[in-house]
Amino acid sequence: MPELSLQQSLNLALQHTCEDDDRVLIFGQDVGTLGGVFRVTDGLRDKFGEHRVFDTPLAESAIMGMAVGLAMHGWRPVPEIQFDGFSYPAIDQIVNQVARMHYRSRGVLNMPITLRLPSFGGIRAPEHHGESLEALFAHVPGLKVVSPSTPSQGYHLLRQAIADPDPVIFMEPKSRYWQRESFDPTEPVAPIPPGTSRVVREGRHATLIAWGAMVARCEQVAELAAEDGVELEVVDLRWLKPIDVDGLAASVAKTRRAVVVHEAPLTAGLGAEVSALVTERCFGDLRAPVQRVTGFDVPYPSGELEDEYLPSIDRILIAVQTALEYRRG
Amino acid sequence: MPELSLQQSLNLALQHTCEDDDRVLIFGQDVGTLGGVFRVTDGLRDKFGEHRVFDTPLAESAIMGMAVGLAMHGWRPVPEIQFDGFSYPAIDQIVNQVARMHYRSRGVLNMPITLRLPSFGGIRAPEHHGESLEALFAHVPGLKVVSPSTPSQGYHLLRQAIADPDPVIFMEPKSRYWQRESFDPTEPVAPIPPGTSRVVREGRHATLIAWGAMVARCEQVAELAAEDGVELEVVDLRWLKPIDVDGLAASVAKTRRAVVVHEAPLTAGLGAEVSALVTERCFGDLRAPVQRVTGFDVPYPSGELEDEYLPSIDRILIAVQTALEYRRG
Amino acid sequence: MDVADLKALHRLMLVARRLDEEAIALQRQGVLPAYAPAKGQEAAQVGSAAALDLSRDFAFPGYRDLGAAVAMGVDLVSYLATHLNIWHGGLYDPQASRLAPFNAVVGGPVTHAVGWAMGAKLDETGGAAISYFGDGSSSQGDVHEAMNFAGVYRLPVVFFCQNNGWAISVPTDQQVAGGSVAARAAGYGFEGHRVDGNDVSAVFEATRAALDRARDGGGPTVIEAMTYRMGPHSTSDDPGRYRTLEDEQAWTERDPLAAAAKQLPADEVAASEEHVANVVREVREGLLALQAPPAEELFSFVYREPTKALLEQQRAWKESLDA
Amino acid sequence: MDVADLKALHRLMLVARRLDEEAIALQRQGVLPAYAPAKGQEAAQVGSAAALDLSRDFAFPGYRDLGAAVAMGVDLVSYLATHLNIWHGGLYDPQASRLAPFNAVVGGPVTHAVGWAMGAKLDETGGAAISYFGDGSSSQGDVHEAMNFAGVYRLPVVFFCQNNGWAISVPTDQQVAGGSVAARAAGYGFEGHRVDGNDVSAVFEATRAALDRARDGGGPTVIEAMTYRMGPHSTSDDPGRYRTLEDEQAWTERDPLAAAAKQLPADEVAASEEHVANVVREVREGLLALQAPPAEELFSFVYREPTKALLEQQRAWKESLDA
Ligand SMILES: Cc1ncc(C[n+]2csc(CCOP(=O)(O)OP(=O)(O)O)c2C)c(N)n1
Ligand SMILES: Cc1ncc(C[n+]2csc(CCOP(=O)(O)OP(=O)(O)O)c2C)c(N)n1
Ligand SMILES: [Mg+2]
Ligand SMILES: [Mg+2]
Repeated sequence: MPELSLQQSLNLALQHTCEDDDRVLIFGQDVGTLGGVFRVTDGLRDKFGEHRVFDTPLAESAIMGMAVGLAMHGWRPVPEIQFDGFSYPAIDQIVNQVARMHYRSRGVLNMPITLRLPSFGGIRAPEHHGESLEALFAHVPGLKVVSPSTPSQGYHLLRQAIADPDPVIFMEPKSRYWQRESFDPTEPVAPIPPGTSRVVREGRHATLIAWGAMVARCEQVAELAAEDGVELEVVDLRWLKPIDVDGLAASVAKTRRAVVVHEAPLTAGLGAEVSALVTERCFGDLRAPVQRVTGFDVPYPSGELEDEYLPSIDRILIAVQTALEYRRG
Repeated sequence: MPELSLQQSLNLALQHTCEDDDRVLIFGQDVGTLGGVFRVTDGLRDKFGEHRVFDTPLAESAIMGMAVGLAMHGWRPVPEIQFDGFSYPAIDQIVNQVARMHYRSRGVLNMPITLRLPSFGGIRAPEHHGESLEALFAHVPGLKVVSPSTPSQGYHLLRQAIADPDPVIFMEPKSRYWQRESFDPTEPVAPIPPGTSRVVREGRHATLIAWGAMVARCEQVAELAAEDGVELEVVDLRWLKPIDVDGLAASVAKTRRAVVVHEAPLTAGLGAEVSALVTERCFGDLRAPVQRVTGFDVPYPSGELEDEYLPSIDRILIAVQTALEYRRG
Repeated sequence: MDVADLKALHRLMLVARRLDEEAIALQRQGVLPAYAPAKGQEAAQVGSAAALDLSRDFAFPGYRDLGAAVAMGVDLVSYLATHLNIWHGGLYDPQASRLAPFNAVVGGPVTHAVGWAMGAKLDETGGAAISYFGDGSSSQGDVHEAMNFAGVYRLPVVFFCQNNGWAISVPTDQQVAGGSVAARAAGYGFEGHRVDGNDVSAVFEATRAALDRARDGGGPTVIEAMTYRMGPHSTSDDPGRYRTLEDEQAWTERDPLAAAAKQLPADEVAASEEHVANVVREVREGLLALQAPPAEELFSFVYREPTKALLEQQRAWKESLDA
Repeated sequence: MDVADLKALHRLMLVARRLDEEAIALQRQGVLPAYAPAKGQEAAQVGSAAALDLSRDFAFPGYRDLGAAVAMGVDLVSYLATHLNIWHGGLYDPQASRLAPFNAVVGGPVTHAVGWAMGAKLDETGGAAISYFGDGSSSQGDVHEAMNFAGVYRLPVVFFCQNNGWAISVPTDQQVAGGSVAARAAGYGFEGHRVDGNDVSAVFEATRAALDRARDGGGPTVIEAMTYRMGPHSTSDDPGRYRTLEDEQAWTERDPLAAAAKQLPADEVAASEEHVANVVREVREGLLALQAPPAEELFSFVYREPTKALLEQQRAWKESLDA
């Protein structure tokens, strides 16, 4: 069984998808000759030709606008925007066009666009290279949003996203690109449809809910907590829109406590949605308010301050403790 | 005492601000000669000259980028973007530049920019003219966000926003532009600093939390509920970033039930943040989960479907009833 | 149409004009909530759209392109349904009509034409795209990005700018630095031409030439059709606030419809008027008969299949109706 | 500098070059986490920035403009602090330095220069703005919007494009339709000039002329400085994946620093090397001595005054440190 990094598994998913579906087009800044700044598209141009895998000029809005036009002509575009923070110039196209063209045309024009977006922080990169935009995307009707936490999840979710008939924002946790896992991507698996989450570790005292790179961090926390006899369930939310509210409710009905963890700033982050949903569904079960451990309400900082910004193991543990010790009124 | 519409009171606020501070500049599409498509800047160019009140070419990103440069030169820009949905092309400038320049420069460069944004729905307008972007803006560190619900609030909040040293997104509820109120804008009032809310109507059975045009709707609901002996407290949240969590907590500690109402789609809307904050602060007091009555997770629809989309009196009343009748597990 | 057939072009322009008048009347009668008049721009719209080969080309309109819809044979009741507040994009089938949905974002759809043109090139269909936008829209970053992409890939696309002198209240000289949108083309290494946008044959010829060049791999073209918005920006606009009657008067003398009619025998024009009156009556009746969409449609078309969350919201909404 | 003083310009270029080399060395030694080399672009950067009048002009850099910072006398330790991961915008005072904070959004800051220029014009300071951007950045919508605004208002701004042949792996001919950024200026009704970006005197003269014209109300200018990025895009880039050694070799022969040195007496060049070695040593020491910001700064500068919510987050964060 091959050992693959997330970067390799995504590369393989793109390769296999291109082999299976000759309407798939891959494009973006530096995705062709260079194979992407993270090498996720490495070798694809040579395999599939420069008509199917190509570089674009440096303009994110046109990249997404071009995807709309290509989709209208029956292609299945898989554009890349090079870094999270540079999707802002394309937000108008994403919100006002990509997400609405199917609706606007009353279902006539399909938009099977998968936007690959290297996302989140943790790699001590320059400004605008560590942003978390999931709350923005999840708020937009017509979009689906997904983020893988492991190489095998990456492989299968990317294939699922590209196969999806609707636009999907595929948020790749760049701090996990080089993380490795042994799995056989050719082995058939059940589909991972939008709106399904994944219990990564079972537990009964509280549920940790996370996505992207924070899943691994929560697993570490669960490991540490287990040493003290605290059994934490870890849920990889994975699909950030639609959210698997049934899955979350099932876990919290059991554990009666939940902590949601993300990198984005606290205020109006997706943690608020998770908190509201879980509370709406599990109010009677909950023994404590859902805790949020998130980035702070500050711009994503420079590398030296990054570890202070990101949810730390200690901050998550404190939140777990708060939830466990909570007494009503 | 003059009777003023919201449109007039905002116009007056701009006029008085320009008189008091000759560094204030007003610009945007059609704000000069025409006086704005909603006439909010009517007459200002004639009063203050075309150097201080001027039309721009049709490009939202440059309007906000120009505001950044003007602020760096010591001006106090008050740009307008013509409609909510057309702020998306400017989001990159707003998030990556306006909101960060003070931070990036370690406090050297002030960004006292007030973006006036005719917002929200309810006027049967074309596509992109009925959007609610508060959740997006509230998520961005460095921005403040405010929305007035009445003419007098409009006057004072706009003056407060322009006087604020930080960038403020000023969301004008366009369906309320023609609503009138008798008040004397020259009468001195206490400042309305960021992070303060306003109890519009007192009550003890549940708290309705709203902003913009939904405040008036909630007041109607409270009126109706009172006929059945249900006393609803109505809070005009007003500052959407920062949020007055203490004010909300004080109200909910009393009423023990809360319903948040907004026009934006449900998922990852600002109602989720309000719900999470209130639950975090008032978990022991709450007798029911915070209810959310919002727009649906669909694109803002065409006029014929608008009334079905917006939170109706019935939907709010049902949520109140749900909260009142809620029995834990 | 193979060559500029003035009689046919005139008749299409007449449909656009009379329908525009009818729409304004319907707005005054409270049938249409609002409308964006196209009066004065019929030659630009009809002349360019008539040059398309509907078996393989595709057009990307804005919100003021009734004449293009007329020339393309789009179902006009379905087209005008957007102004009836029935559906933002219109009710016509964009794929069958070869006309993208009504689009109110100024600048945004221009990049779609470029993407579509690339799709056509990759599929080797010989199809070309035409993108409609205004002088005001030319200021948008998206228009630049679109032109640059089209130039880099040499795509079969025509950038058709209707320079009607105004973007709401802002005149072209305060909008377009340098004064000419066509002149921008040189900076992207492709052709740009100004045409008299009120001369329907000239517009037809210029567009046909650009489409042919596009098909032959000659790359994109900017056509700047110089015209005038004779009416208000929309039915809620008051042009008296920003332009003079003399200004308007000067352009009345250059009315594109009158210019075309002058070149035709009077009896042909009269026959066309008669024909068009029938068309307009039918459209009017169609509009008056058009039903508002069932309220359930609020939840339709967001995704190919509705999500569980949406179904749940729909259920709650239905319940609230019974309350 | 009043006229192109080649000796002074050469010395500034030398500082930039040696510091660039030092930064790459520091990156290899693990001191700097990453760096974006400016090698090859010193003449473009130094020549243009030296033409500024620092008592009234202002520059808007990107992320690869070390030479401009050198020529403007910006504190170089503070400038390089951004690459030390200490503060994104750099530690220098942008107001005092007349250099906007380090900006990593390609295209975005170009509109700031336009706004600043309008501010200067309104205040009648006689100041002009210069905006630095690359061939790749020219594709961004913001650059078009900025040029159009500048043209409409005839603002005192110089659009200084360093066409260094590459945007990471994408060569200019796949980036800039038409091939020339300077040629775009005509479409906005103002002047655009190509200069040999490796000839420091030519760059100085062209920039000085553009600034003077700007001050005199002559409007904006595009200067396209033709140059070459001799190093990798960044220290994590591998140019071998997209360009040949021969390509690089050809440009080595046009090294702007060598070209300037050739025109100077050998002893002057040697004296400069000595002087520069000291400068570089000092900067290196300064960088090594630079302390990481106190962790509390995580919560600083978001607003003029921290919000209650931020203070509360800071409190919780402090508590977590003690846990
Ligand atoms: C991105 C965007 N910004 C603003 C608007 C509001 N708006 C609608 S039409 C218009 C003027 C457009 O002028 P032009 O492109 O010349 O077209 P015309 O109306 O003259 O046909 C404006 C500002 C919009 N629709 N889209
Ligand atoms: C808006 C935006 N998109 C993408 C990037 C990622 N990026 C950084 S530099 C670069 C290439 C820039 O090329 P050019 O403008 O020619 O400048 P050069 O690197 O050659 O100095 C890219 C794509 C970015 N910084 N900003
Ligand atoms: Mg126009
Ligand atoms: Mg370059």
